[in-house]
Amino acid sequence: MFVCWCGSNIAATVDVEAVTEAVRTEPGVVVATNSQYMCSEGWQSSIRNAVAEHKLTGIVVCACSPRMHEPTFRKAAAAAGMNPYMVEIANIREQCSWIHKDKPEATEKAIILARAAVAKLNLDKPLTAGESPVTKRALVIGGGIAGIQTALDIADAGYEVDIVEKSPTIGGKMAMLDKTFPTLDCSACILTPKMVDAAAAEKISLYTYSEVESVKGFVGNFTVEIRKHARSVNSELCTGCGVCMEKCPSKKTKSEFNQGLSNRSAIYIPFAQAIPNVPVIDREACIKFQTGKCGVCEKVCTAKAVDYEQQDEIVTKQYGAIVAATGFNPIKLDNFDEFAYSQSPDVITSLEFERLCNAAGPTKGHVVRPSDHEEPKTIVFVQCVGSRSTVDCGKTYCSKICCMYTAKHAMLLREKYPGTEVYVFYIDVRTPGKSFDEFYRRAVEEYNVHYVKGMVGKVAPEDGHLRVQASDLIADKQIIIDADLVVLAPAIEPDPSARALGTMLTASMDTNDFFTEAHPKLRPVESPTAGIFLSGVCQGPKDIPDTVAQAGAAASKVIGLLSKDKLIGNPCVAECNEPLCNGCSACELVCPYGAITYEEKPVFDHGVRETRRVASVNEALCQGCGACTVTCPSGAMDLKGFTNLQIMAEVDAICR
Amino acid sequence: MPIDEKGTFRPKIVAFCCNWCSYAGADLAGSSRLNYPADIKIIRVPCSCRVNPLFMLRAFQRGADGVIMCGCHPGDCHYTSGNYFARRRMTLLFGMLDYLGIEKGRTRVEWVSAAEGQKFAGTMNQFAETVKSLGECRRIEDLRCKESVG
Amino acid sequence: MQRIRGMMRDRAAEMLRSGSVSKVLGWEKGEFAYDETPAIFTSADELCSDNELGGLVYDGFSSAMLSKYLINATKKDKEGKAPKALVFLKPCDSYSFAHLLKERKVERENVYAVGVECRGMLDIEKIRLKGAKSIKSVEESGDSVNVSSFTKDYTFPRGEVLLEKCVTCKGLDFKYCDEVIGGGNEINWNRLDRFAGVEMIEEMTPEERFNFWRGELSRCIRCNACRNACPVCSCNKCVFDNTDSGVQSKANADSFEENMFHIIRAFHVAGRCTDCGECSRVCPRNIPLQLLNRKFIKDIDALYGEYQAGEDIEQKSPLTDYQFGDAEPSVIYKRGGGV
Amino acid sequence: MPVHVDEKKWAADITLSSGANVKKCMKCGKCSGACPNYAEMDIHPHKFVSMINDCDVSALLASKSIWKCLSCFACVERCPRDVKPANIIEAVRTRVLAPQGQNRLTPEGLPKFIKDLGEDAEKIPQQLLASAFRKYSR
Amino acid sequence: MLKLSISKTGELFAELSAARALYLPVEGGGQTTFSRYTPEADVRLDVLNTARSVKDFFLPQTEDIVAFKRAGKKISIIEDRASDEPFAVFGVRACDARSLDVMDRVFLSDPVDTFYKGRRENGVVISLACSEPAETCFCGVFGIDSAEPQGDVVASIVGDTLCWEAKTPAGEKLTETVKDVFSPASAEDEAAAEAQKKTTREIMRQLPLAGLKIDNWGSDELLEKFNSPIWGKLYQGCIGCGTCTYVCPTCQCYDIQDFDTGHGVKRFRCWDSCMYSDFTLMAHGNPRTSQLERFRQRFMHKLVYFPANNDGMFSCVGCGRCVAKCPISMNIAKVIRALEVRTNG
Repeated sequence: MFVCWCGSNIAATVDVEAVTEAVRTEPGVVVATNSQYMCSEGWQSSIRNAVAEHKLTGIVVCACSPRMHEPTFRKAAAAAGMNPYMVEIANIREQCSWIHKDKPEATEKAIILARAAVAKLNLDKPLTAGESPVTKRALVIGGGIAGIQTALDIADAGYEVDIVEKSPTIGGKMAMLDKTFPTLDCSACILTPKMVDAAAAEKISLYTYSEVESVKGFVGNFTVEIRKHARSVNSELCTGCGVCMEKCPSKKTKSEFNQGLSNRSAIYIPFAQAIPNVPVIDREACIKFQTGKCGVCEKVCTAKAVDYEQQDEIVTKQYGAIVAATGFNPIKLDNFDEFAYSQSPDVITSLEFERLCNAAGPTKGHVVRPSDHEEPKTIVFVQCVGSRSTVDCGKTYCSKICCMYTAKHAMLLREKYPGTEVYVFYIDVRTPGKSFDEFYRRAVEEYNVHYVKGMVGKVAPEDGHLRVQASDLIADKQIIIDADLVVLAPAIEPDPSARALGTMLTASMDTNDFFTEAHPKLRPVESPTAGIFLSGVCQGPKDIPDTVAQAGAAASKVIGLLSKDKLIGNPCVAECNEPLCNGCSACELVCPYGAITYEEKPVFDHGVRETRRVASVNEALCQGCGACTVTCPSGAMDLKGFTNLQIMAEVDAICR
Repeated sequence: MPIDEKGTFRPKIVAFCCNWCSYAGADLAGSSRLNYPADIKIIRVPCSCRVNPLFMLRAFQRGADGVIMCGCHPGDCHYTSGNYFARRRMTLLFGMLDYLGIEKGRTRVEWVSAAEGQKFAGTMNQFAETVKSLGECRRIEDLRCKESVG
Repeated sequence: MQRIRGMMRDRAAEMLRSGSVSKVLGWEKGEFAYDETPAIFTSADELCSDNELGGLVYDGFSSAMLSKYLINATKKDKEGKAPKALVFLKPCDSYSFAHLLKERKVERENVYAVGVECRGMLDIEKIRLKGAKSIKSVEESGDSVNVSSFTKDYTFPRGEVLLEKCVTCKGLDFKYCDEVIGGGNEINWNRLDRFAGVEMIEEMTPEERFNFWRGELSRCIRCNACRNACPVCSCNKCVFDNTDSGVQSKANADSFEENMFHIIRAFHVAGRCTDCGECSRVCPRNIPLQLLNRKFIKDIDALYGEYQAGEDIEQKSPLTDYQFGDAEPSVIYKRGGGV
Repeated sequence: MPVHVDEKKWAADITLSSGANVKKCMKCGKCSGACPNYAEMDIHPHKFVSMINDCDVSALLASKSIWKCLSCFACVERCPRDVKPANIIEAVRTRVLAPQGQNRLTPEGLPKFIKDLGEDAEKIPQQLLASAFRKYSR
Repeated sequence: MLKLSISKTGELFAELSAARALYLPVEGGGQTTFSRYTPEADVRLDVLNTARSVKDFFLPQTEDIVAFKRAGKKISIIEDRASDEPFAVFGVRACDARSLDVMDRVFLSDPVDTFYKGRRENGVVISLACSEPAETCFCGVFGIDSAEPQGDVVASIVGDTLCWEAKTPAGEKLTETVKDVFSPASAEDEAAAEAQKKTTREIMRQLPLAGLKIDNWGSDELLEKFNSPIWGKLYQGCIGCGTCTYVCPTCQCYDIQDFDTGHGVKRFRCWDSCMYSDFTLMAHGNPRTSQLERFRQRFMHKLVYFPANNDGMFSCVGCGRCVAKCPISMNIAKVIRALEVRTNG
């Protein structure tokens, strides 16, 4: 029994001496002592000495939360030659000293918590962790820059990696961008080579136009079903010549890639550099699929690649690790009437603006008003549309990238069209990042962009112009600008597919559907669910440099995992007491991991030998939730480390 | 009846908390220094689905005046589905206890995430208050466990 | 009933003689008019005998359910071969049979299940409570039951001396039977809503409920008849018998244990209970145990959709299933009355 | 900034009666950007929020703006932080009206009340009277 | 013999219960069982068998024996015996009254069970003669005269009269305390009582179970009975519950268990049933692994082993409770008949 002061964290409200004395006489306790910092190296060595001196078989530590230092004390126990699972921790800091002010009261509670820990320890049995093999292949879900970079890095380390991308091409949002801040280099120029690398890499397999259907298993041993949507074009045969797209008579579908600023054919590739360069048929738009008549593409395809009969295909594969890189979308602006987004075509989002700027975009890079294709003279940028908002249609968080890309847009405009007036309405300009503030200052100082501290209250289409009413907080006045083009910087949100994926992966998510990291500071690229890693915006808003950095970090974590031959499992797994088992299958039905199977087995039950149908737990699959233990009516199923008797002993000790 | 020197009733309350959400939520309440009564003692379980109705009854047998179970929010279970099973089990158990005339206020289930230290402390304060107002548990107790002798 | 018995004897004897089954689970005549015992017949002669004791019978006192006997009756022998048994099942028994199939306590191929027509079973206790003493014979005729004793003869309306479980019969469908003898799935007696009793208790104040159940459960002598008769309570070793379970107890040493045993028993069969009513029938202290199980059934039906154990063995039972939008336990707090 | 004790209490009262949470304001100015009667005001909607936060209440009580606000609630509607500037303006307004009507604005007292306002009386928006009336006869 | 009008039994009960706890058949929950007398109690002197037998008062279902208390690492032993409060049981039928002889054989022979002895010494048994035996009764088979039970006091109801006769010193002592409510019985009363006894005995002879033959049971029959194949048939319906055991007035097996109260340990004894799979369970397993063996044990014990060790006294008194209560209507009468009929013919 070791009681920690945690400096004054515990000792200030809990009489550590009293706790030590009170538990000294508990059954099984042979040593009781206390110290300033149990977690320090010095004290850990005295734990070792105590174990050796008194031949201890178990240790109770009264200290901070087991979530903090349980591994530390287990290691110390193991180092002392004890079974590491013969350690119990009474949480007398987070759950006692920190929440209670009255010292006698807190002391009394600490004693009870310590007794409960002793009661549990008395029933502890040495446990040995099982081992499970690692499938040396990773799955990356999402083929944007995050996914591509992660896959490239994993493949570079020599492991096989698959990318599943739900759209027909990899590339993601970055492929849509024109220039990138703060260096203003061309997005496509830096992304396309990576896309090509990914396609060419021997170790990388691309599943585009595909989605994850189901995920089973656990770290090191995931089984994933991937649904390959029918492209209606045979990828093996297609040469990517593009004739089918030219000839397709259905050309009225809004181009997703161009943010609806142009149309595309029913058989299409999203953009010229798409990878793979194999078209897909949008069956909703295709005349052949809708009416049965047409078939032009089939006729013009010399490679005979068009296949109207193609069906979705389910591919089942094994992975050791899974990386979520599902990215983001700008939020829908339907609920922001004040900016007239749905009323005027000249109110656009910044992603639409990217397409307008882009030389490969619908206007070949000419920034023109979508309504009349005139060059705008006065352009207003509105920041924080839906970001940092606590009302229903917005997001509470800062979307992080808007300040910088708006500065970029303003700068590009002023550079290309020196005659324009560019206003940026901001609440705050946030530029933490290397060369970011300098970049923003250039927009103000060198490019004469009008930065106005204030918010646009109203945009009203008026005689072919946009009347922008806003406040200028510094001047303390309301200003009205007659603008030609208004560019909104919408908040970004996780891709809607993330929620379902999170459930499949059993990876936890926050209220905004961003994946939660295992630790916000110390484990930022891992999900709390073992074997699931996070890359890119699916974890939280971030720009390209951050995304690439995180992608690399996620890759290194994956590589670390895949480089192991075996994983040491959690020894706190379910266990079936065979003579008690009824073979009723209830546990099998509630096990989320499919860890329980039934087998006919000879059972020796108090003098009777019979062949019975009994449950058997796959220790590698079992994650130790305990659902089976409660479902089991006979109590045959128990959970090591949290046995029925142990929990009841704790209850008893607490209620004594 | 356990009464402190100020003459107020001090209930015994057992809280089962799942390791991943609620126990972490309790830790957060601790690190945020959010106060709740010392009458509440937490038992850590891997998942709310590990909480057997037997344990709840056991607590009452041993003299608990209230038992609360906390788990991850539905949809957030670390083990995907544990809290769904726990939810059904507890709903039915509470219905049965109520049917037997045991006061409803003595049992409770609350979903507390790792981020909800505030909610954890709030829930505990509220629950302790309810249990306190109900007084000592008489309807489901084992007299043998209450005796000072034996 | 005589006719039905004849058909049952013929069919069973035929099956035994042909070797299609090696045993027949039925009811055997007893000492009195009403004390039939479940019996296993292995020869046609035995089955058809009309000795003082012995021979297959079927009448208003064939109330004991035979389904659970199948567990032992179809156990594999030392060579690993399972005997095949013919079992007679009343409609409610067939649900329990189905549940045993579902939980793999009995394998379907080892059983030849014969459904037998049921018109509700008689309750000798009720007949006694109506004043009949020293009972010599009990004859059913139409809607009345004629009882003769050493001193006096009585006639009672059939509906008034039916077993409680039959008064609240859940229906006369047969589940998973190979054939049915007799038939008629119309209930021709005055049936009461099976949840009426539960509702009556729910409407009480918590105080009243508490007193009601204390009164009932304090009579329990822990003879385990309810548990051992229950087709669902088929654990090899019950937690209450298992010294290592932490909750073992042999007698109710405290009122807590009276509650505990029945709450946990009801909970262990929640979502599995076929509502056969054997627990109430066999209780030597007349505790209405079925009201506990039915409470769970009622709550399950209301909260998770109607579920009848034994109806469909492929269906997941409510406690091994869930929905994202399931009711929160707080629905209980919101229900009327009490804190 | 030294704050008069009474003003502190006033600010608290106004915050309470408005149901607004001025702490949530992130000073974006969208309220003032959205205000259709901005030009007529001496103190603008966003300043109401910040001045209540600073307990600078007497300036607000003396402000013309309380009689200029149209109670159109555009600022409330547009505010991304759900701060409710118009509710604050209304609360300040009733703070002015309350002592004048002592405890209750009654139909009988209305003529005198308007007369007492003198010059300002004409400038009172009809809507304001109606809403003040509603509040006070509750 | 003393007598009392039936209408005045209330006075008698009030008088009896003044100085001691008085238990008598009371209806509650649709059943009649021995309960403590209160003026409101629904006393049923007409009901033959109480749901639970008289053994409750001498061998309660659970009984604390000793307690251990832990303080730190010290354990102290506390002998906390329930005080032996004086009591009387009224309305004990002949079968139950005889069952005490069986129990005495077990608990009062060496080594004497002091708990049982204490209760025996403090309890007065007032038996009540039967006049309307049920079809399940077969006490006569064991030589019990239901019309003339044993007991410290023997009472009978003849018409509207309650007759009362002390048979033992304890009975006389008790009678002394309540003699004021009685008047002496007349010769006619005595005659009427005798007549009723005759009638009762006549009914007994006609009952369906009266013809059970017990003579070929007992110690000599041990192996023949034990090895009979009939058991294999009889046990099959048995569900292994303890109903027969617990309603039986002579079943006296108990288990000793420890209950950890959190403050210490309470050691108590409680009834056990040889029908249970965990009866006499030992570390190596159970000596009787099948229900057949357990089923046979119960009847062999009552009809063979007990008489073998107790001068031919059977440990069944023919009360018929098991006959009425067995969930599957298997019972000792059927066993006696089956083994008799089938072994002989």
